[in-house]
Amino acid sequence: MSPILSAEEGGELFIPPQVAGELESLLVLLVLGLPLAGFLLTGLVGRRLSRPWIISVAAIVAATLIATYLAFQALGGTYGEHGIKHIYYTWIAVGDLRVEFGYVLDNLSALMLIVVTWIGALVHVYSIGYMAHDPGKWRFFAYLNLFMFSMLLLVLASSYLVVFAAWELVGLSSYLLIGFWYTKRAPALASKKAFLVNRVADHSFLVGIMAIFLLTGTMDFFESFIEWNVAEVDPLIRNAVAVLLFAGAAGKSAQFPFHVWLPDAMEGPTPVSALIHAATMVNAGVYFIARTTPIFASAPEALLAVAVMGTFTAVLAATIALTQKDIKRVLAYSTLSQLGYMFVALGVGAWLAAIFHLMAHGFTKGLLFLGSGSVIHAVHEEQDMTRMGALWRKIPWTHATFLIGALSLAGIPLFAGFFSKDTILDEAFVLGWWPVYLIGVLVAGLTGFYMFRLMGLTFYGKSRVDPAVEPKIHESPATMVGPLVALAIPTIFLGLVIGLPLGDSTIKHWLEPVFHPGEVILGITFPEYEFIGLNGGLIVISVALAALGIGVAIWLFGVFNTRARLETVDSLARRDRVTRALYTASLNKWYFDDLYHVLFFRLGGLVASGVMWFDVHVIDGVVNGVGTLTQRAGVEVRHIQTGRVQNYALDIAVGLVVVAAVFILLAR
Amino acid sequence: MLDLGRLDILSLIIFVPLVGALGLLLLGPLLKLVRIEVHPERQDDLMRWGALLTALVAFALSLLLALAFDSEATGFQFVQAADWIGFFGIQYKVGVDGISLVLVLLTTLLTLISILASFGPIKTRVKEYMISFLVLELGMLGVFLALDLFLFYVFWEVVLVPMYLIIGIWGGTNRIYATIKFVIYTLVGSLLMLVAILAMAWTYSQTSGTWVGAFDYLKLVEFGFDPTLQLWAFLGFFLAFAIKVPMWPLHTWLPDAHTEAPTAGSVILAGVLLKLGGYGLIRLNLPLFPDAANDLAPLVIALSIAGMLYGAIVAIRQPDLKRLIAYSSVSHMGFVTLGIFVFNEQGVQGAVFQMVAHGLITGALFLLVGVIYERTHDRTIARMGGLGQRVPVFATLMVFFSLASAGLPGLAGFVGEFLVLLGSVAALSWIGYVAAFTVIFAAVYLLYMVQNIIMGDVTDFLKGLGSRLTDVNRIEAATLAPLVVLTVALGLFPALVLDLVALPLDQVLAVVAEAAASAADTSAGLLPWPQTRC
Amino acid sequence: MSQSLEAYLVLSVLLFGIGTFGFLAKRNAIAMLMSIELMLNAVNLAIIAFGAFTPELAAQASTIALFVIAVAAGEATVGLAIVIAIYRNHRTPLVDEYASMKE
Amino acid sequence: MATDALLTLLPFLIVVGLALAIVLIDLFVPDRDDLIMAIGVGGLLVALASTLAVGPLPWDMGYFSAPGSIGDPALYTRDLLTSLLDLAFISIGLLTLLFAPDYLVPRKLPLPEFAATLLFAISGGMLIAGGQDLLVLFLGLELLVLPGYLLAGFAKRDGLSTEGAIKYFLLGSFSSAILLFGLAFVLGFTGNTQVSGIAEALGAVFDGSQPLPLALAMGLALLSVGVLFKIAAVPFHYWTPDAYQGSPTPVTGYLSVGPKIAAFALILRIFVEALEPLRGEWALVVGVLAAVTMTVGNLAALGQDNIKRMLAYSSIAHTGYIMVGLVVFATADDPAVASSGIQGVLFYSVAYAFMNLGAFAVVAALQRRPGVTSQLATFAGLGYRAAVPALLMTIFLLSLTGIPPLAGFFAKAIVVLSALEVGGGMAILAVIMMLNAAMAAFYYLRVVVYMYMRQPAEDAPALSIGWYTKAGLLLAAGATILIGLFPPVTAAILDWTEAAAAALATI
Amino acid sequence: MGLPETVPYLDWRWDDLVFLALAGVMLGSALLVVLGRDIIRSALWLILSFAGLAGIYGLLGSPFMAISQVLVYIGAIAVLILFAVMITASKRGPARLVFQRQWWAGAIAAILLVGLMITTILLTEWPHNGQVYAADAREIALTLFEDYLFAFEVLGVLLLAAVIGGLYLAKRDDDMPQTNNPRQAMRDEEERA
Repeated sequence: MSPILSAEEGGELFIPPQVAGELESLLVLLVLGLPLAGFLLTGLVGRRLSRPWIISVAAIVAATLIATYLAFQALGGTYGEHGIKHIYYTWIAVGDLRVEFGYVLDNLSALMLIVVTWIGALVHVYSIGYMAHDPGKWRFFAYLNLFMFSMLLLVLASSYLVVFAAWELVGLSSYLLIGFWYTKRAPALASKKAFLVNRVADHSFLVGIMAIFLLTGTMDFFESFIEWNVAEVDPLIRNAVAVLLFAGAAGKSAQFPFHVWLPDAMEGPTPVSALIHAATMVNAGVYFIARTTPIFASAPEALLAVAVMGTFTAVLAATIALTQKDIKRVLAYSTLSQLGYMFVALGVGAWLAAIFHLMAHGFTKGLLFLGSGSVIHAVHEEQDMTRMGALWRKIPWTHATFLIGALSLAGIPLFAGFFSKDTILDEAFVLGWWPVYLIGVLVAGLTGFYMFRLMGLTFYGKSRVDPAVEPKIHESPATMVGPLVALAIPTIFLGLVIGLPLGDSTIKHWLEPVFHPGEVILGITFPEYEFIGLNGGLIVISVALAALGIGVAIWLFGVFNTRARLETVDSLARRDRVTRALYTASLNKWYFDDLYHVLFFRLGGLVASGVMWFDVHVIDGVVNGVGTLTQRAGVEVRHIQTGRVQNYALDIAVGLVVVAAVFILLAR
Repeated sequence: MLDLGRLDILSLIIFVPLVGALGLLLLGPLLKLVRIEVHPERQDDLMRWGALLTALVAFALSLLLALAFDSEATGFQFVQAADWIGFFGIQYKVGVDGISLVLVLLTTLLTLISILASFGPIKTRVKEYMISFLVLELGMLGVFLALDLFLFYVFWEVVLVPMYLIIGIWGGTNRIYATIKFVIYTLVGSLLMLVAILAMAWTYSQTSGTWVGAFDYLKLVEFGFDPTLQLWAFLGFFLAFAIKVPMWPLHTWLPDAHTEAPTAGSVILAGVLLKLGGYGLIRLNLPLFPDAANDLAPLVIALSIAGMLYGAIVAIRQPDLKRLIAYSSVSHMGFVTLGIFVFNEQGVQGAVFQMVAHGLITGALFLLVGVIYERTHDRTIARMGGLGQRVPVFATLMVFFSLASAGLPGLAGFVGEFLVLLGSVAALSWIGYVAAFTVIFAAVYLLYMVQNIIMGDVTDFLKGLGSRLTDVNRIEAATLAPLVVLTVALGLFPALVLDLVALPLDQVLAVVAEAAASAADTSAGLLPWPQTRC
Repeated sequence: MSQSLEAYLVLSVLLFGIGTFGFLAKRNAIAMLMSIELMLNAVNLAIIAFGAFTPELAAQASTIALFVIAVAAGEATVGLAIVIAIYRNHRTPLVDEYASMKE
Repeated sequence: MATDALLTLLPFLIVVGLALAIVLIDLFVPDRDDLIMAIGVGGLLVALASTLAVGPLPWDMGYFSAPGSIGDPALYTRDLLTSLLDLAFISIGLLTLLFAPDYLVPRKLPLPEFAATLLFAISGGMLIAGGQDLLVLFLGLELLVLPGYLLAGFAKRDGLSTEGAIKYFLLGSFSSAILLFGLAFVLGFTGNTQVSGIAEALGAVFDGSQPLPLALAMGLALLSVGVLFKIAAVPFHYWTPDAYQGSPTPVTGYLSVGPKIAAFALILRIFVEALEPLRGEWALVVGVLAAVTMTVGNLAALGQDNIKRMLAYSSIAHTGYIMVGLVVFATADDPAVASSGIQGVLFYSVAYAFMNLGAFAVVAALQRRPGVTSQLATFAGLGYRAAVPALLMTIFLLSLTGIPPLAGFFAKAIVVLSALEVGGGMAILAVIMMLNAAMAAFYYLRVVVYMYMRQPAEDAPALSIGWYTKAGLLLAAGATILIGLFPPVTAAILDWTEAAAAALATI
Repeated sequence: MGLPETVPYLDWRWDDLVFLALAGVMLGSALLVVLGRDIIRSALWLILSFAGLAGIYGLLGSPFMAISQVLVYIGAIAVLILFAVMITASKRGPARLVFQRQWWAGAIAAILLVGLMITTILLTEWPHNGQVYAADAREIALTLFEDYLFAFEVLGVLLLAAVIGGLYLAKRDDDMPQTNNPRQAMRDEEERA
């Protein structure tokens, strides 16, 4: 029950953000307010506009510019190492509880701002083309704006509860966008699933936040960090609270066991998949844990859980991605797997790497999803890769950018993904988590394989496109290709710009102030980086495995004009019982969906029916039973009234005898 | 601050509806007297507008009251007292504090909305309907403002009769069963409450040697009853309030009453009537019987949590929209009782806030069901589908209020639930965690409903309605608009309510805490966090 | 025996009992009326007996007994009138056949 | 002396004189119903006024008010209880008379005989109200019940009426005989017929510490059964439903309140005043029977489709409620509490008189057209056929249910309050009473359901109500509402009942 | 008279013998009233029973009461009853059953009641016992017309009320329609057939 730090140490370690200037507060308000206004305006009048997207895109572009300005100011050190903070108003104040609506702009939120606004803006632009023919596009843009508002609030908020509010709002936007084509059954179900799975996680998350308040007496991040570490708290409670928070993060970031909603979320329009379900919202969990590292740092067992769950998710998702036929599902499982990486990083204490990977993966996966949207658009809303092939010539821009994304994701050196992923693996190993490293490297190989399987099936080999569609395949319009190109740029250069020099990168400098207290508490120290030596060796191993995966994929599925050996896949899979079983299991996502279906839908439904039966027949049954019984008793009582005087007289006489007997007995 | 001088504003508010009702009653004969021929339909319109005007005046007066109210001051304001039955020291005594002010505002607003919402749906016996509604308003306002227990009881029962008629006359097919169930259930509780009131008054008069003040709330609060009497009187009151709230397992009258009531009846039932129970618990049970409240809190908490989870789970499988919302009410009102009995600021303030929020949100949901029922004459979830395509405005509002009901942050529903859950986690640790599972089930049943009626293809049943399935009309929009605004406003600025209720609730808690402190041992040591924080 | 109050009271009680039995057992309304007369007489006997054994009560008891006799006469008048009226309706003096109203 | 006696007896004499006058007028000027009504109503109003004039009243009015008595030792005393009950009986007579023509005239039943018999009956009640001697009380009782039997059979061509009458008569006479035997026992044991004398004699020989002499116990049993029959307590209630259902409806109304209140008055005079030292002996039995009475009454009323029969059973339940007040008197240790029990009895009786008569009056008004039954179905859609009677009926029923702020609610509250003042087992009785009240709501509101929530029968004729009935309904409804809602009235009745009870219940 | 002090052999006082004889007559005829099949004979037995009671009144030293008993009961009430019996006698002769079906229960109840009452009477110590005191007619008259004058007047009212009402009820007016008489409707049917 001893505190982690003395009050003095806490004061030294945690340096509060500066008070923000009025200009900054106004700008932040604009960053938040523009998308919100865009949502409200588009929602109210968008239907009547000839270009329903106009308000919304304008709002986002403006917000992006302002946010970029703010972010660069922050990263540039204008606001000091620890950023700035401002409270707009007190949202809820009851007793000791004060929930303040305000923002904190430090380097972490600045980086998140850049990721969110830029990908968001590009997706908005992309959607102009992608949704051009949808009659409900005003709704789509309104929802997108709502999402942008919520996501920006999430990364800027200074209070747990405001983060939670934003957390729910991004969930809401996700729900609305997944279910955008709500008249169809699958999106409707998928949206509901996403919301409910998140609700389950959020329930724990919320209670975790409450516990934070109860233990620290504040809802403010920075105040709580100090209090948490200087207060006397049972380690068990610390870990329990951290696990509750992690559960929330795992829900939003679709970590096992909450991973099932994300692949289904691909029922939404592809830009949504890119923005929400790959690049931004699903990173919220990672962001939150990174934000609250001082909390997690004093709960090492909870961090272990984070690492284990991350590792498991990474492997699980990667193995599922190997066999999926739907192009977006492959990407979705890949997202899960990469998020797993990030959680691994969070769990082992490589927090910087987690955020780095978050950014790199965000741009990469955004690019890939938008690219897949372009592909799907080209082949007339076909998502099954077995009905694609040889598209690279017909949609060259898409192909080129997609290839960049695939290489980045596979961890090929110099692309963004390489830097971030290797930072994770490297730091995991360095910090002594070598089993995690081994699994991570294995997953890197799998990643290379499934990405190039995807490339092969989609762009290379023989065309399996519906002959009717074949002649109509064309490259997407500029509004769609433009964002692809724009996203390709950070995908290529992000690592080179902020990931170098290795071991002492720019991003490390940026984030050091944010993570320093946590590292001190956890007791992490990184040894000197040796490019020629251990660290370099680790890179070689992981790159080699990734290359191996790519090589196998190319051998099986071809590249450019090489012949694909699709039949080999089948024969491999069918060779014996074990591989066949594994193949089927992977194809069926390890049966988790079925398990959950039985467990929650069927069994839960049964329970609900049972309780309802109980309500009608037992509780209300008792109520009505009392009523019926009373009525029945009334009938019986009335039967005594026979209508015959003699019976009445007899009863009176008997009554008299009884009364007299009682009186006499009482008198004795 | 507005100075209302010697204007007896509370009595004015209470009796404006009565004046209106009498006016409506006498309007017909008066017109006949001055020989003005009015077409029956026009006469119905006169009744409608007359009732609306009355409700508007009451609402305006309550706003005036809110303006003149001093939220910094402790104790009751605008107290007005007069002897009623001097023999037993029974007074006509009314007064307002933050808690009652909030609920009075809710009442006048929802009555106004309900009357407006009845313009279309109520086509028969309009006069009687409007009179019932105004008398109902009188009763509800009286309950919230009474400071004499006898008066409180009288108003409590006055509420019963018009609601009985509203369900019984203008209700659905099974209305008679529902309304009788409602009345008998409520009566059982309230009559035992009467026993408790009388027992308290008697004890008071015995000790003080006079009947003067024996029913006076303020005097009784200070009196300090002995534990045995507290226990029994607590149970008497509790039964009445628990039935009204309704708490599990005394809830089964509610789904029936809601299902059969006309739309506006459901709105008022959910919006205000259920709150009478919560209000009673806060106003009477805690301050009057702090020892018993402390002793019985575990029981109440257990029932509340059971009700929260149970109501939510049962709601999942309800085939009827109104039944579904009714069970959601059971679940949501469980938050109220839970919040009250965890005895900390967050819990209690959250409970009051939840009452208001639930009134607005569930009221709106019932209005929306009414909208769809007007057009389809059906409420079966299975027969709906794809309403999003056909009636987008309706669908948007339905989704909005469903999410509000599910506790989406930023809307009113969240604040109350959060505060109550925070209070219960503070007081009960992991039990609060279990209670919080309710929010998951809430999402389940609400999203099931949304998916089934809003999403998907338009069902054949709805297709069959053709052009009769129109979107929300002007009057309906007018009834819903203030609720939307308030749901958002209270979600973003809960202080609007919390600032009013904090002070009086702190006083209530102080009484309870004092009683707890005088009791021997507390279980504070079991909690992982400092007790002072909650 | 004739000098003891108890003897007269027992006699009175026996008469009362016979009257009671008659009232309970008979079917004919007039027979029941007769039984009631027996009971009233039993009461009168008791009253007179009390008077006879309580000197200061003697005159009072006789007076009361007289009143009872008169009241009994009034009762008989009313009763017989009702019997006659009902006989016109129901064509029977047997009371167990009057059971149109029950439950 | 003669003037004093005259003043003491004034209301009683006016009522009896009125009865005689009506008989004579009918003899000489037959078939003048309007005249009869004018004289009857006018006379009763005069009687009301005279009661108020001769008092005594609980307040010092500053003018002549004569508490006096007749005979030495007193046979009849005019005390607060007498004046209060006189008012009640005269009001009951007045209301019943007002409700009668609408029912009687279309059925060709003679109004003069009815009026005279009714007036004789209430004069019996008034005699009990002031009776101070067992003989006078017995005579009063017979004067009350003999016309009552006749009234029950007043529709002599109606089989149900005569059937009810003979049942009422036979059982009533049986119980009178039992009661009389009980009186004989008391007389024999105490050697006294005076109410005060008996109390003194008993107080001398019996102070509650030694066992009750057996003969006295037997006498008490006989007396109890006699009066329990008269108030229609279970299991001596059987006559009520049949007699009520069979009687002409205005008579039913009268029977449900007049004889019942008179019987309670008898109880007050005999059990509370004369046999006060024995009160502990009957507390248990009466307490149990009170609970049983209200429960059985309510249960049996639940499924009744005939409204008169339903109200009959309900009146049994109300008997049970009133009995609670008696039990309070019997069990209280504190004189104030004992007196509050009696106050409950009195208040309840007064309130009950108005609301129950009112309810029956509406039934009677509906039955103005011969052939209309008192089945519940008759009430279907009444709210839309005849708004005002339906509204009044609703008020009466709500008051009977005990919904505030009507008279019935206050009556129940006061009785329950007195029970709670005793505490212990009496609190349980109070709870039983309240649960019963909730049960009763079911069948009272069932009538409301019929009136407002069902469609009228297709062939339901238009309803027309005579002026007398209208006036009577107005009176009854006014009383029902004012007793609850108009503080001066409530206060007046509370003061009066309290003063009367305090004088009576001296333990 | 030359009678011995007590009854020979039995050693009873003669009064006792008279008492027993009268009691026997009274109770016996009362029993015959209730047990008899024929209602007219019952009425006659009733008269005898009343007469026995009158004798006992005499024995109790109350000849005035005895006379009143004979005059009022035998002279008025019994005759009234006889008339009523005649009027209501069914044309089809006496009914098959004299007792109702549950007469045995009535018997048990009556016996229990009597048993209880006798027990209480015998177990009670009565305040005054022993000397028979006779009230003469003068005393009775004084009580009646002075102490109980008011009651006497009331009695007049009572009897008047009974007579007026009774007259109305017993009066024939067959021209008026009868209602609610299923049994009579049935019988009318039979008679017509």
